[in-house]
Amino acid sequence: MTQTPFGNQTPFRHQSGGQINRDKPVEFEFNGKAYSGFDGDTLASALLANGVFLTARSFKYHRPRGVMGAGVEEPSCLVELLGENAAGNHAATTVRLRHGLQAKSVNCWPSPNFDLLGINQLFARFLPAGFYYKTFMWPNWHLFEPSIRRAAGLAAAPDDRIPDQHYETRYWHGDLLVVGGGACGLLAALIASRSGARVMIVDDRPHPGGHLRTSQTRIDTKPAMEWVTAVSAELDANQNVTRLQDATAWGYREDNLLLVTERNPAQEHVFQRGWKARAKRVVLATGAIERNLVFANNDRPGIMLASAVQRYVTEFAVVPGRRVVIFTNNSSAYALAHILQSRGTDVAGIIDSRQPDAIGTEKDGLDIPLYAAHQILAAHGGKHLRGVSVRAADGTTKRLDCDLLAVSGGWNPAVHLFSQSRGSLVYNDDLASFVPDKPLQKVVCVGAAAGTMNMASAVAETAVATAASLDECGFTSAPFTLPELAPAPDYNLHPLWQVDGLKPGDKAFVDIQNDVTLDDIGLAMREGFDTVEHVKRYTTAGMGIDQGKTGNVNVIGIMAQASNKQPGEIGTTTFRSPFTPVDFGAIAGQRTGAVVLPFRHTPITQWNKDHGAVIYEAGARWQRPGYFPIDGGTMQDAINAEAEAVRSGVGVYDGSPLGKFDVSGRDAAAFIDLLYTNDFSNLEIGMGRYGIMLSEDGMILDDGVTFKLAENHYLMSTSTGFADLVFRHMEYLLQVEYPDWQVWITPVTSQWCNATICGPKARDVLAALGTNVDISTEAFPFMAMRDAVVADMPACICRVSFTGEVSFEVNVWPRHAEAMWLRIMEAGAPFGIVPVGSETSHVLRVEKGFLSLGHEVDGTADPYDLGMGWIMSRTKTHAIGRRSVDIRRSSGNPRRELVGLVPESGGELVPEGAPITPNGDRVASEGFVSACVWSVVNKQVIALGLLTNGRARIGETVIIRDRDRTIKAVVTKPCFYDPKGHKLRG
Amino acid sequence: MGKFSAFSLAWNALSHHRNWPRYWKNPPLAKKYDVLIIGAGGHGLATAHYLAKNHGITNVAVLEKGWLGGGNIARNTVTIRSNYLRDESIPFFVKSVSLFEGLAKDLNFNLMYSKRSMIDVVQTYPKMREIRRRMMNGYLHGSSYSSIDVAELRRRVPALTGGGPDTRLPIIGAMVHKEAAVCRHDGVAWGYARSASSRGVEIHQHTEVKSLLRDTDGTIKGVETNRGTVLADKVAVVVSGHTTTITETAGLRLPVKSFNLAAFVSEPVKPLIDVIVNCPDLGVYLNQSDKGELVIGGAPDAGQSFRRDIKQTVFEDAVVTMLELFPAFRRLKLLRQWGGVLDIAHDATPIISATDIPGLFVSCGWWGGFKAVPAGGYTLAHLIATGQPHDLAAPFTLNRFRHLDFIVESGTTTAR
Amino acid sequence: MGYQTTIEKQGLWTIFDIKGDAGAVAQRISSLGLSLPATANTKTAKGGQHLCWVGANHWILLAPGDEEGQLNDSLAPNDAGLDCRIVLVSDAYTIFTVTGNQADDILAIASPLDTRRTIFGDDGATYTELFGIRALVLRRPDGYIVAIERSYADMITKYFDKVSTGRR
Amino acid sequence: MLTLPCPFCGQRDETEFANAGPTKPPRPDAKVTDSDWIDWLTVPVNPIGYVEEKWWHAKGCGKWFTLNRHTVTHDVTTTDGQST
Repeated sequence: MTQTPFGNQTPFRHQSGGQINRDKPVEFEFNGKAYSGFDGDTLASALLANGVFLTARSFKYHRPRGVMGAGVEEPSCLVELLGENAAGNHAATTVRLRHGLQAKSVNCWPSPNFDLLGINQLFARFLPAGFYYKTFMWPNWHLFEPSIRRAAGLAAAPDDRIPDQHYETRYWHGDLLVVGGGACGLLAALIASRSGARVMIVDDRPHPGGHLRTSQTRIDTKPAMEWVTAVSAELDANQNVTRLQDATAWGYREDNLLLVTERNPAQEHVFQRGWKARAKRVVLATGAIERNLVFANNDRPGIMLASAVQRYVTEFAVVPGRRVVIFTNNSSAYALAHILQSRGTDVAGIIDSRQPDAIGTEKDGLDIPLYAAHQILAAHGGKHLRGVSVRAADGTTKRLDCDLLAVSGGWNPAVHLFSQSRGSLVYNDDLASFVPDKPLQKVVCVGAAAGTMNMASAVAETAVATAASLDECGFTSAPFTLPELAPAPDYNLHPLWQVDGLKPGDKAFVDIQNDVTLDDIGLAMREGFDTVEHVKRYTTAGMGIDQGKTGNVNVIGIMAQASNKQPGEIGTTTFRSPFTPVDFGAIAGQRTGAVVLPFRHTPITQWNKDHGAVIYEAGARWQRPGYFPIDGGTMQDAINAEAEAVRSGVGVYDGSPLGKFDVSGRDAAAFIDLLYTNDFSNLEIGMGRYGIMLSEDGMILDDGVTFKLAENHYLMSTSTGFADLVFRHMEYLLQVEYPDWQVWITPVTSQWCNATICGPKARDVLAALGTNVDISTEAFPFMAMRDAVVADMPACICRVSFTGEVSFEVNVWPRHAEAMWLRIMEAGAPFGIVPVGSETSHVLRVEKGFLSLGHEVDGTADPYDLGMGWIMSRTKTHAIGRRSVDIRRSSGNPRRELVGLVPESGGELVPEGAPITPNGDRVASEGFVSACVWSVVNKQVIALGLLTNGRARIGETVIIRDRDRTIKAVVTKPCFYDPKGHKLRG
Repeated sequence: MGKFSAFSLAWNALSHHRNWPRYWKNPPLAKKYDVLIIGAGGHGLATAHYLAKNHGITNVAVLEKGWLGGGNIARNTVTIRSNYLRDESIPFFVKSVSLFEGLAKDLNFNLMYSKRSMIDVVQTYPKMREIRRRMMNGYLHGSSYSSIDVAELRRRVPALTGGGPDTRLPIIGAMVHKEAAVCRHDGVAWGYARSASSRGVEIHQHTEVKSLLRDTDGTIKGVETNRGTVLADKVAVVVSGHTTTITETAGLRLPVKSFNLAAFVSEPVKPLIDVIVNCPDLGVYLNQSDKGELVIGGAPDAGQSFRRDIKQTVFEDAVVTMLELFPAFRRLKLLRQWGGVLDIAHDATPIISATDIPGLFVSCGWWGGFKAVPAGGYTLAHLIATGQPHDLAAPFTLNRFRHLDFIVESGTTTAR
Repeated sequence: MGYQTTIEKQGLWTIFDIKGDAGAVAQRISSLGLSLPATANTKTAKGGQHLCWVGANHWILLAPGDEEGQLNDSLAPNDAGLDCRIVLVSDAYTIFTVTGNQADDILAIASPLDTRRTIFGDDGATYTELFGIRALVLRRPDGYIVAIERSYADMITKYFDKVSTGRR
Repeated sequence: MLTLPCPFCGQRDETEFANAGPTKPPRPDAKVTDSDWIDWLTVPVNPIGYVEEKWWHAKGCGKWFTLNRHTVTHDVTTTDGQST
């Protein structure tokens, strides 16, 4: 057990007092050693109770460090949690002690007591702020980076050995949200709850009370905690109130949205819960954070914030030293002196930098040497504090021995959330700190957070502010009695940004966690970094895990002093969320897997899986079969087999994901004509037509077949991937550009499933299924649609073809889909029907030269480029995108045009996307291969591509270049099968 | 300019670092300069450096409304790469990467340039097809990509434990872009500023340009600032995000919109990932800084924005997608988040161009323009000095909009 | 140990998607004896039938599965005329019921919808977001009715289970 | 994460909506000059301050509507000036 220089006469934990549960001892482990604490301890309080003071090594110089704070402000003692709750970089002061807790110091090896990199201290002089910008250049940074990276970082990152905990996020909508569980927060919540408003109160400590837990204050003449308990009970009894303890409000967003992470939810299955809480009004009662004082070696183990010592003594009954000195520039630290005196602790002196006349009633009743107008120049001791040099105004110094130094540099209102809400801050001379100025959202700060340090005035102010907030959201506050507080001395402070008499080279730390010293700030400013953001970035002050909660305002004060400005003129750096670090898991919550990337099934998906299909992620999240592997065959074998079946026999695929829209209304015809570049109004009822839809930029947006069901009634089909985009596009045009048009659009994608039977024997299969319509070529031509009964089920048959073969799309309601599919496989069996995946569809469409979004259409091609000038209606100059196409083509710049390619690749596929370059040189491309397949009909590799002036170059040989490999290819027409289309019409 | 080296560091240590010179001088603001550069960000300071170094033009003032290097150079994810899709874009970014490689020596300033490769984690076949297309096209111009299998990916990025066979979107492969690098972003601004200042360029912070001034013949004459009028025959607007705010004071409207792009860092942890990991199917990317923080970026906010913080919706999307591939990071903690304002052209490709106003030049539309800082400054300096666009930047002039001849870099969509 | 709720995937219900001018729609459905809801995002109900006003010119009629034929006859979608369009979409949706003490907790996790009764009343019926996709949500005395596009049914089933029990 | 005022549904969470950028003037008719068409197509307003923009209640009632959003504060007012 580590000892202070004053040995081990009495235990550090007093026999009585504190708010710990002494009936529940808790065993835990720190740096491999077993210790014991009590339920209600934090890891920090338990370590101090066990006399463990040297708990960390510093980030840059690896100086010995101990616990300095008692809460979220802790700049020094970071630990890594091991075992099932493994996680890094927790302030020991915020870790609740639980049985079996294992923790270790971060950033030191092998131990904080003997740390190899402690050697850095010897080189400190060579490592000023920004030193790395000035060196490590020769021969290059790479030589140094790995070792520097190893030294950096703090804890190890969590890995997959941690148990898979369930995080949850949820929304909360309410009237008033209160942040802070101290006197002001509880009072605000109490008043609001009695008014009938829906209230949430969030407190980052495990138990309510805030500062009341540590002060001697009495409320209504009783100990303050009795009031706290009563109020908490009333809040918990109220249905309209949500009270969260051990929960941090870490972000403040627009429209009064607060982000809260709750660490120990009631539901056992939830590890942590993220709240997205939105309230009409927000009350910030977040209190204040004590700041440090800047003197030589102000980082030694045994030096703590006065407020921290006060918490350890009162909440945990731990006095972490045997001989105490208090160093302050304000009145608040005297409360600690009174408490220590009442417990009989040896206090060697109060060093107060203020003038004697500035020191008021706070000193009354103290029997402790008071050194007014004195400062502490330096702390002594290595691995633990041994004493301090006290400097009088005349520069003379004397030494005081001590093993605990409690420092108070004054208080910074916790304005973090207010600042995040975009409210402005203003410098307050009395507090020598920044306080809330003008809010930009519906929020009010109360109590210490607003700079009101006197508790009596704070609660009065809170009552008024809460009533006003309630009034603003339509509630009248019910009567209540203001808690009555005993009078307390006024808060008085005289700023002390750095002590006098420091010498160059003194290690006076401004940012403890990032090892930033007074010298570093000076150097930065001498080198021209004279704005607060520059100093922060050059020295890294305030960029640690604590985000400089105890140091930032000192940086500003020091800069002001050095440049003869007011701290207000220097200004603050931005307060960024989060207030304290929060688990990414609690931000994502249940949003994992499918909630990030939804998936969609058709009624046939399961059948496809059961029959061994390799499932692909198709457009719009549909799970579609890519191909059906065959025993002992390759993927290509499988694709070839499927493709041959379609070309020579019959195949069937699940076309259900295709987008489908029912379009009707007086102006439906005009609307379809506006959307597509070609005409539809002249279509016969019961017939369909292929169309291309452009974006207003003149690029291809989508393509598909639209059927005319009746006058001004159409059934439009879109590509799978762009269905949602097309719907948005259509609704935009109708609601924004053409509001007078009457068109009703109903998405029916999931109301219909379709099994597309395709191949020379498709008609035979349909006949075998049995249908009530004449399916002969004459009676049922290509591009026709018929309502029918197929295999005794109501269906709608469409004759469209994406394969170049005779195809019948058999559309049925999903309730019949699986039955229909099974009947088709059964009826098709005699004809050798096979299920077909998207890989094969790709082969078949390439053989036909049908275009595919994402291949030929990559956001640059227009219909002319694709050889479809015929689809650009001459009359429809106003169709969407038409004007842009005309403008683009009027430049006369050469265009890349769709061609067929026959690569001389010896039967090997050419990678899709491969560039075509002039003479195959390693220069800018003149085109690229958009698709390449093995053609089962041509028994060779064929490809489609876009080639500059391609149509004029048919017959030429061009060169495809895949990095250093070149492949000759003959340019052909972009169709390799049944160019006249006899087969698909047959 | 005092030379930086291990020796000078040791020498100055003896005097407790009291005698280092200022990084940049602090001269009074003159009435007239040959060239005014509006914006002391990465691109503006780089332009000043190359104007002085390559073209001998040193009577230059860089005007900055805030603090030097306080724009997007101060708030990006430090990714440097050249893996573009189109022939028009690739050579420019290849040049930028090569300038970056020599920058520390060029500026005598350690930028902690770390060439550590970017790995694209691929989860869909369309994305794989697109990246292979980038690979083959990039190779024509000296930008390299190579394919690795999933096992090799997991060997190189052990922390990547998600995307397994049973997950929502299994990883099907990965592509390595070897030239990709990171470096200390603030250092780039400070290094360029220090070099430009030592060559005679003046940098004036807290000097806000209120409006552009035009002569009777319509040519540019100078600018009006909060510190009075400053004249020059050539003015370059290099103020990512706020381009239109400046140009519209002279009645010049541009095909760009301003957006917020945000990023965030985790708590610092021991070395974990030594490459840049990019997840195009999910829309998130990350790398680990030398300080140990994971630097994570996502997509821009969908709506126009001039904010410098982060939009919760966009932020959550980046977090959840990261956790898909790095599930263990659920226990990792968010440390800090921020955002920047950038502008995006109608076709999402940068603009380095003269304008309809003689003497007025713009450089904008960079999205995250960090990777382009050296080449952006290099080619803009050439344009200002010679009046002719540099070959590498010729495709990026405003002329392309005259016939809607877009350069569509964001051609193929991701799975999200 | 999870939340106290019962989440049940329902069989096929009868669903009609109705778009059109309010007048024409009122006339079309008059035969059902259901009046059009007076306020946006509320429903009128009769027997097992719910008529939900879910968009400016958009209503959804929910009814028991066995009423499909009879409703189809009385609504005669295909001769509705041009001023309104009625489409049978029974198969396009999958319906879940979320009931029990903590049904509100499940909704608060799954959806950003503000379900306070002052805002989403007993007759509340609206399209909103649920696990990131579009969903139709109706209140019922003991909880909620949720209708989502059928193709997402397997995914939604999985996620209801996950958030209510913590199972992955 | 904002809440937005859907004219039909009232205040809803931003995640239910899709942003479609700043309002454009109505589609020019066929008589417009090429350069005017190009300006209409490619040159948006880009103010620091309130921008009038289009939103679609994609996951809600499907309404396309217009609102004014401040590009720095994200404050939203409806086009008839009601703050929300």
